[in-house]
Amino acid sequence: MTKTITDVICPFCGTLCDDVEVVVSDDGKQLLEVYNACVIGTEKFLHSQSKDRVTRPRMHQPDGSWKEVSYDEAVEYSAQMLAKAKKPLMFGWSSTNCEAQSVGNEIAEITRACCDNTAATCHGTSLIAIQDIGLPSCTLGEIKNRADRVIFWGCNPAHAHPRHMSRYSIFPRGFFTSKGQMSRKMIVVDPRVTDTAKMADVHLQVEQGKDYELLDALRVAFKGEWLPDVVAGIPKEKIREVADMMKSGRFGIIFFGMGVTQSLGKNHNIDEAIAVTKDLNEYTKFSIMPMRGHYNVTGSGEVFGWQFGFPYSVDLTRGFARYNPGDTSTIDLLIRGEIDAMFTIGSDPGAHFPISAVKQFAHIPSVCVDPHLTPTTGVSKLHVPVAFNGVEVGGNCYRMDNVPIDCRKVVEPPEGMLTDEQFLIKVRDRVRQLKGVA
Amino acid sequence: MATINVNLISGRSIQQGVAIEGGKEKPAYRTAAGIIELDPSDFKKLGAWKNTNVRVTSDYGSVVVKAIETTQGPHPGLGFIPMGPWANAIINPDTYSTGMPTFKGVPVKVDVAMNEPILLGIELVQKLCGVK
Amino acid sequence: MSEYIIKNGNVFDPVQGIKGDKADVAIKDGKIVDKVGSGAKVIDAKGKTVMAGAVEIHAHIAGPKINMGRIYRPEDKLFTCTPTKGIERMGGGASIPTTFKTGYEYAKMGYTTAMEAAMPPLFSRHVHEEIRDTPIIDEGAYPVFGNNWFVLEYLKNQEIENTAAYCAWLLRVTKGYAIKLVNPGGTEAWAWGLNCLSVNDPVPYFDITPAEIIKGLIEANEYLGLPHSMHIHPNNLGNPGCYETTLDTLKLAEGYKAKNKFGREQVMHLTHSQFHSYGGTNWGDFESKAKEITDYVNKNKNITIDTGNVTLDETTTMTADGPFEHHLTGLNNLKWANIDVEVETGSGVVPYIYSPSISVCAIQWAIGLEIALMMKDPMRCYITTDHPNAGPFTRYPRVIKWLMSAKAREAQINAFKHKDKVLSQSSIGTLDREISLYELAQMTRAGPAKSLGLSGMCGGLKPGMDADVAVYNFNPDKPVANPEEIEKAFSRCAHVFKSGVEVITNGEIVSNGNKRTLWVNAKVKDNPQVMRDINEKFLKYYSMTQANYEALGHHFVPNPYALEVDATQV
Amino acid sequence: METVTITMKNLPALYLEADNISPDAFAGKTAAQIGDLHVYEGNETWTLGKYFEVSGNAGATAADTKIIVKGDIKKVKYLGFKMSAGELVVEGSTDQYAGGWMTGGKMLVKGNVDAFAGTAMKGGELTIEGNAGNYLGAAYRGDWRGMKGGKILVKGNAGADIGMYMLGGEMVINGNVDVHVCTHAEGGKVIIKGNAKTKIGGQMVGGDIFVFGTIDVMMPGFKPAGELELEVDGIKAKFAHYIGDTGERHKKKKGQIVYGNLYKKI
Repeated sequence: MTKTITDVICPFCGTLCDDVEVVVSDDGKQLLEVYNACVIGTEKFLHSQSKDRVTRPRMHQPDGSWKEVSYDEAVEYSAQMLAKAKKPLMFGWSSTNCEAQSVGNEIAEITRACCDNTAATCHGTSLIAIQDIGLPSCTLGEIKNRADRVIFWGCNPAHAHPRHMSRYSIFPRGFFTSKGQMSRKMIVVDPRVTDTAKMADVHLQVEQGKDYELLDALRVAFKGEWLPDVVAGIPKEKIREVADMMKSGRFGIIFFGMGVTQSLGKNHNIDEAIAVTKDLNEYTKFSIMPMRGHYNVTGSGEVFGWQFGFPYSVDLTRGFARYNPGDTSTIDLLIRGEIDAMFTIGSDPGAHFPISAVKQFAHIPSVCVDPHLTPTTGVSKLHVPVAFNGVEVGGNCYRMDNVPIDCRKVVEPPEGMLTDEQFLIKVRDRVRQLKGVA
Repeated sequence: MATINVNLISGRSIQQGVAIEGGKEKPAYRTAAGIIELDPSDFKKLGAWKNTNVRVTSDYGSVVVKAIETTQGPHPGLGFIPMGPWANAIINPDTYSTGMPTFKGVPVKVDVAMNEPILLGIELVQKLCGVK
Repeated sequence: MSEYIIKNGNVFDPVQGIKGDKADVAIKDGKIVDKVGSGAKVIDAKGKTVMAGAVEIHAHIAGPKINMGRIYRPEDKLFTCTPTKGIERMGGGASIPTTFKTGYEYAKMGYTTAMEAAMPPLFSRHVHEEIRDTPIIDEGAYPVFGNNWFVLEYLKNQEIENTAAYCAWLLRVTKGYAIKLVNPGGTEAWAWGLNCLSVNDPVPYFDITPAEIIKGLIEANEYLGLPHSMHIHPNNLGNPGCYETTLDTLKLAEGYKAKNKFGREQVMHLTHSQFHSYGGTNWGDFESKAKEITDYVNKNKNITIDTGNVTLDETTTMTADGPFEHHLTGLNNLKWANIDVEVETGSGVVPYIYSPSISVCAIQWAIGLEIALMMKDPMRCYITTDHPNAGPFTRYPRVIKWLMSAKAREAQINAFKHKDKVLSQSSIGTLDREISLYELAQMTRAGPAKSLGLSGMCGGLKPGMDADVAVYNFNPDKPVANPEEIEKAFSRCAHVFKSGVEVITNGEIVSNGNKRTLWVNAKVKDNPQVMRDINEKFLKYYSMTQANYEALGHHFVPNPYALEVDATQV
Repeated sequence: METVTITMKNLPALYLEADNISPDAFAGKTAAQIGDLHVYEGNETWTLGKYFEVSGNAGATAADTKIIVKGDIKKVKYLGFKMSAGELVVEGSTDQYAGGWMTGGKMLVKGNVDAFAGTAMKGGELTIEGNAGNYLGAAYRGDWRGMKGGKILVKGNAGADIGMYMLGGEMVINGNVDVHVCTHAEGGKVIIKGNAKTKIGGQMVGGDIFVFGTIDVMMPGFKPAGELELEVDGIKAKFAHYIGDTGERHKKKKGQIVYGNLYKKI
């Protein structure tokens, strides 16, 4: 006898699909089948069941071997490391729930740490741009119900957010979009002919790293001003045609991704894209939205926001919150050698940071809290495996459009395993003792 | 066999997405992300068959990956390595004081390295960091 | 719980009609009591002012647009962040403080209850997470209804019972407190880049007018008999000449009478009326219509208002009135955030600088004060800054100074660059009224508590009420030599008790209190049609499932306090 | 004018935040009192004397105080933070925020500076004999009020994002600059004696940029507006004039639209 759990939230990407169905054994210990999720989400649920999973903390030995330790020993090492460090960095938070993030922030406050989330290497530059000129945006349901112009700029949902187009942006039939994809014009801007680009009505194959110029050219075209013959590899006639196509819509949306946030221009690419959106609101209704990667990177930004006032790259070392990417941002802190202890949770910097940054934390005291084996656990002194968020423990998360959704627990974690929040609470209480605070 | 210069970008692919959830210690991760996608025209310039091991070198490092023909082309002169340790061994870490490394738009050199092994993800990072 | 007795203070309590007489206030088990045992801790309030904890009826302090403001304004925190201090968490932010600073600042000024003025239902989990992380003060949140598709469709056919059933359902699943309207119809129009600037502009597609929405929601509110009345931010906010739209809106309440068990008498609360009392045809001949608005409200007893005083600061405007924020960014060209919310509402955020050297800002300052000074009944006019729209709530002591001292007003008027324009476009210069401490207690305690249907619980010092008490270093028997003394005294309390717990001593946080989340649990007859409509909308038009929308567990609202309403017999 | 010389004696393990090393903080203090001022290494607070040898007393006011900083101060941040008067001479290279938020006085760095030098500067003179990093004379994150006044001279090269949101004042770069010059600028003057890369003047609504060397790629928003003879920083030359960023929204003065100006030597 098995039971089916409905309305399950998929803890992979910022699309945060909440219509997944999971079949579990009736003792609730085994996850058997997954429906409605994309191939990545399905893998995420099923891999949580793998037999070779590490279920107890492990200390890295000098000879490269691992020694199993108890959670209490892991708590002690983590607390001592954080309490002793001059400038500890608590990084990650994007694959854990907001409850755990809150406890983490308390620890950071007590130990006067730097804290940052994975926006550092995905949409950090978007946040800088938003701070410069704002963000006219909307929820994903608005796009489903109204959008007749959909632009994907430097993002490839076919690969990175597999169900995005079917749930929200291209195919769904909404209140004012009863013809579904027929009622929408799809524009893709990408230097490659991506699988997303292949579906588009218009594909602008921009020269890599020239998005800023192309976006500026669009704004010039809106105003009917002079343009050079070719901008970023696109002839001016084409630019004017696309500009008119955007203006002529009733409700438009620009989705953007790593293609613009990580290329030359960085925050200014987003800045200009937001300016394009702002301009278009003089003629019609337009919105813009970052395609957030980790399923709860947005939530981490929100929690940092209401507790410290800044969305990421927060430096608490002076006892109060400070923020300035370039100074307080993880990559710069690491590469500049400003950090003397690294606590990683809900992220894999080992795989996704430039190697010069990874080398820095590979040689200082380090803890990695992660259910998986990763390059980060591979170079950390202590690996603390925990229950899978969104599978073995619930908790609140924020979708890419900032909509909060409470994740569901579908199966029990292996006997005796702690969740992120439970482990962090133990560390927090020990750190309080070590620092002698109430 | 020649050396070619391409502009490197890194990013998500669905195979890489599946592989990281399937386990980064597994060979499947290397198969998904230990690759560089090149345009057919660049294969000609390189004078190599599809699916040969190549060494990709930038100002910031060097790594061996498998060269495969792009499925999201044509993009002559552009190379794509999925996000992961292989790409990050050679991308430009300069953040221009924005906190964001330059993951996309790194000039790299590609040579055939037929007999050089492609390391597993965790191995690669441990080796580059000098950690056992 | 420990016992306290606050001795020999000058007590001001409109609930009991105490006007500054020396009296003792006894506290036991979280309540005000007649007397306590000899073991009670004695607080000497000799030469001090004692009032109930203040009640904030309208502020934007928790939720998506506030956090957008925090996130996109690092410059609002530059060099202003405060360190951890004992049990006090670190804080930051001038116009949009972090949640911790928000709770502490309210408490330090003697506030113990505050209402978040606009909760987008889809974001209720976010709002409640921030409320949970705001220490000390009791909080509730008003979900917005004025642009909600269910409401528009039901009211198009005057289906009051269905509207009421839907409102009850939404209040329950979002743990909301009251029915809030923001630019009714206008924000839905904004989804197409349009607006509704009068109560008769039809809403695109839905073919209904703001007037019909407003009347319908007053009726639904009274059908249910909710603690608070329909709470409205009318159409056409902030434009020269908007006072006419405001009067048209107020007239819609005519003939309606409050039906509820909470002692509430009004059927409409007009919020931040300063922004709705503008005359003139452009920013050049911009003038005050505070007299026209207050004359009407003085005559019509079924309406309450709050002021929305401009404090002349750099601040961050934020409202569910999406089209207004777009209009504003066009005026000052500063960064603009917009959040349209599917099926329900929208909102916008733009920084704004109320500069004393700009005549319009100075006139706005005058209008806010005129309204408070022209309202005859302080029980129906409450002090707000529509935080953070007209200024941060941390400026209340300054607003109180201006209201209590004509001398302070005169000093400010003389400091304006365009003094003559202020005097010619408003009548602030002719008003010599000075608000008394008793009237202040009405405008910040008894009044808002009554309007919210909380008069039995807070806003007064009657035995049996919650022991929310504020003690100010202000001696009513001594003449005020310098108005600055008023601002200083009301900035930091000598003592504050929240539900019987001492949370402030000499202006410092001594406890994080026992904060509660106030919400309204309204029961109606089973209504299968409305439940079917809800299921259908979630299947077709929402981007999340109904089951996940309704999930709002204990971890969001750890300490709830429900006001029970039974409309099953209607 | 009194001179205080401070010399690094104990290097910090990480980085040092020394926002107290400015004529304003030193004013009216003896060498001993200066040694007691706070500096911060990570989350630890120490005295300036722990790291620096202090000799000489400060003047009564910032205006008559001169500070000379010696030794290896590559890992010291916030030198000259918010300084309003007096002199600060840095004999070597220093880290981020050199002269940040300064409003007056003279600051001279004989080596290089890292990012955020002269952030939101209001007045005074900041001279850098080596190279400057990114965000030189730029606004703080999120703020639309950048450099308002004063003068910055860089004898070497400068990094990316110089003069972002610039409102006034003058910046002279003798060498080359990286991408993004004067983004969102509304005023002020930037003179680049060397070469500029791409994305120069993006979203500019006012102010002047002069480039004596090359520009890799012009922004599409800058349209040609003829040629003219000009004397810039004492040098007479012929310039091609471009106005922009035409994509951006522009203010009007007396009915005339105000644009940013980009002058390129030909």
